[in-house]
Amino acid sequence: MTVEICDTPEAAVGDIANGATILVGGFVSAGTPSNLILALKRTGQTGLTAVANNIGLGDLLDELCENRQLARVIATFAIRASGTRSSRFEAQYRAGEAELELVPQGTLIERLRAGGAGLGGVLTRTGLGTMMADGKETIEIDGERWLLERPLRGDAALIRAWRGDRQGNLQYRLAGLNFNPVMATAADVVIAEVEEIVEAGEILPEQIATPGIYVDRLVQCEPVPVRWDG
Amino acid sequence: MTVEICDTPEAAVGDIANGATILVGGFVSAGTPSNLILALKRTGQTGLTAVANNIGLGDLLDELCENRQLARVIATFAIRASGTRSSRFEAQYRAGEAELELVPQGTLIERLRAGGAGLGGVLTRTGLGTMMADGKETIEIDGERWLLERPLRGDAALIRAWRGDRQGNLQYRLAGLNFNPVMATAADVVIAEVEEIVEAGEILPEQIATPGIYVDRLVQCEPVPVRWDG
Amino acid sequence: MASDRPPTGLSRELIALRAARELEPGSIVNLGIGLPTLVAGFVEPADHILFQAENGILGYSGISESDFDSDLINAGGQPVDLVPGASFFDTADSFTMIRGGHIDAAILGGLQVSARGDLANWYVPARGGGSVGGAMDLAVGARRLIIAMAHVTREGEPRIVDVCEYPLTAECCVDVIVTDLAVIDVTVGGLTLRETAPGISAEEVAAWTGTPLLIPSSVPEMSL
Amino acid sequence: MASDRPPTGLSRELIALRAARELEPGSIVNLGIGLPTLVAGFVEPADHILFQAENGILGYSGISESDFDSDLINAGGQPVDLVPGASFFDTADSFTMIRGGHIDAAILGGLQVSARGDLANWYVPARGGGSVGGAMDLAVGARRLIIAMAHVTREGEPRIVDVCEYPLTAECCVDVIVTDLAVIDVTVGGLTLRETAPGISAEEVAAWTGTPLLIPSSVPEMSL
Repeated sequence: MTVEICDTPEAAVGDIANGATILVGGFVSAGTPSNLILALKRTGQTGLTAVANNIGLGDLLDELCENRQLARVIATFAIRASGTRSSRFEAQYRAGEAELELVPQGTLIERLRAGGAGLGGVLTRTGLGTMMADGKETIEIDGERWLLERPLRGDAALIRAWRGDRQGNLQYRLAGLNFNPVMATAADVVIAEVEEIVEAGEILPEQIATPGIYVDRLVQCEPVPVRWDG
Repeated sequence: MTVEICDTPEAAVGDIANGATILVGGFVSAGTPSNLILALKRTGQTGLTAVANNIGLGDLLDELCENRQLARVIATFAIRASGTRSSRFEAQYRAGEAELELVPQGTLIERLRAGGAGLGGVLTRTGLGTMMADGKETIEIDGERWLLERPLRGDAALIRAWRGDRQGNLQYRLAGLNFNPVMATAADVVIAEVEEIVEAGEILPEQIATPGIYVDRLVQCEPVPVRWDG
Repeated sequence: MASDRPPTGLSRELIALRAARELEPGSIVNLGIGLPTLVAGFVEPADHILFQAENGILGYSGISESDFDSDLINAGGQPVDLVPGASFFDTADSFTMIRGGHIDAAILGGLQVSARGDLANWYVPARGGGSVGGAMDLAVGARRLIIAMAHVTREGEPRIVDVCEYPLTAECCVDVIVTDLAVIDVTVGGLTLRETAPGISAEEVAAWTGTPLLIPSSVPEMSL
Repeated sequence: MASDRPPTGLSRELIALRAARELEPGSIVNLGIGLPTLVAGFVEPADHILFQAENGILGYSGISESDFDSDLINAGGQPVDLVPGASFFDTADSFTMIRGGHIDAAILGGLQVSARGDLANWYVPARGGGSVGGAMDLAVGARRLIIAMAHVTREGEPRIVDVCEYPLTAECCVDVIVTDLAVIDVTVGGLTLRETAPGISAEEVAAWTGTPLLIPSSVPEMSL
């Protein structure tokens, strides 16, 4: 349960291995661990698989493509329907230099939840009768058909919260929750950037959305302003 | 989304049908909808199936056995290992007058969650190699065996929160959450007792653990003191 | 028909306005990215329609004109304002709402809709990869699915077709289609023209639709 | 052996104390109902052990002497006090913690433990029905499972047996057994006696155990 307070985001992400699978919290601009992503750009690991809601929607995850750090992306938004603005990831995907596994949002979060909660898989109707079901098992239960989706876990999770205490307990603000609390349960090493680190007890029990036992490292940094303009 | 404010707990539960399946929130004394349970005793429906964490542990659910209202109980705690004090339900269970389906706690909550979240079932290791797996399917995924457990829903849910607003949003206190928020997603009619009904906006967005869209009826009543002494 | 120019129907804003009229008072509604987002601006406050965004907000009133707060956005990344009684939750809880059938209606954009109500709206074969977001979950989970889209492509090809050529979002999921030219219901008997846009004839709608339309003897013009 | 009276070993409190010594500093621990609950009173505050209760509390310090608050109880219904940094969550999140492998150790009571570490602790055949609570999830999910129980039944029958006669909680789940007579590890080679209670010989432990015990050449007495 001991949480390590890191001085810099680079110190927090530096030992992530080449080839690791990283879960990256956030939803477009909300609750996005931009400092940790930029640190990873500087520490330079390659061959990474990133699991995130989106890439190239004003988020900084696309920055990791500048030095071709991402070998694979598992996401819900990745390639835009219109080609007026293209992300670095799109270019690498088209060039066959990076792989993409597109996953419906409700399935992505549930696969991560299964990974964190010790469940064997997800049984959903979402994706039945579509390309998403290609190559996947379906299971009939009481006459209804369900798509079996696999649990998903990361070697590391990069998440963002508003405040963290010295036991690693996290409080989020507004719509900053999104993927972060579930990702915190589903990785071997969980690294959180927060705006402020406070003493244990300052975040009230009812305000804690991620208990500190899930958090391994905490780093305090100013949020990086990000915004998607469509 | 319109929530009905009921004057009395009897008015809130009166139209539950004989033979209905009712989800009953709470965990021993915490977050237990005792007023709604006692109202159900007075309105007198019979042939009910009750889904609850416990029966006969200081909770008032056992009161419904006085007039043999429960035909079946799905619970995690039901029959105590020692016979020093016996509940009414135990007596009826032994006499073959009421059925019991015992379910591991983590499986019970996940079955309810699947029922509320539109998932086809639960794949868990819990119960494998035990009586709990008797007659149930197991599924092999990537070489590992998982027990398939069915989703669970109620015709009605009786839950308890601390405060409710006029849109039905609910705020819980301390360990009063337990089964209540998930049960609120998994029944056709959700009835909540609260200590206080306030205007919309008085419960802050971050404090709302059950959004009002899940709640059909709200009734304000003094909590009934309950306590289990083992 | 693709050689002619299609008639000029409703603007994007008027499609959104007409789609907004499909919503029942008191309903819980999810709006897709793009045109559907505009719907939030066209509902009557007295109707108490509550908008859900899959990133974890229930109860936003529309696009905000205030200072941008990066943590207060809808699923399209746009800043929103909240109504009293709004709440936040994580993505797992958001999709419990969506997949679990707790959303009364979703209004999504479309690339193609088929005669039996199949929807394709996440993958343009020429571009590959795709962006699905919450569309597949909304298509299977929302109690009523309303598609708001242009009746034909920029190249003049019908988007309402016998069978979708684009990869599906979900099968047999669409309840109603609102376009610049018409309101069309997906019924057990087939696609049924309910209303035409002002100045558009039922014959014109049929001509720019790529699959047979059932046309009642009297088809009213939309009142906007 | 059941005809003799078993030797007098540790009291319930001392079993709890000895079980508490099994806990690593900084670990997250769930305590079962009954004897295991007493363990909370025997940990060193400096060890920063954090107790989880399956009803949705992380960070309680022990049984409370304050006024009873019906919403602030452990999984056994007893009032508890909180430590700074404690948190509340619903049952779904509580079992994400438990089933997902986020609990370092669980201390549960036992009816029987078998030679290969099977546990039976939820169903007394003579009474039927059963009460399982979170025991099955803890048995499969906790990283380390410690059973704290009396070495023999009131009737003098061994609880540590070749094969459990009582219905199982889970197979091959127990790591260590702490009783009034001994500490026994479940190892790949079999059950191994690690320590004896003060005044109890290894031979006495073996005599009151219903399955072969591996007994190292030197077995220390517990230091309490």
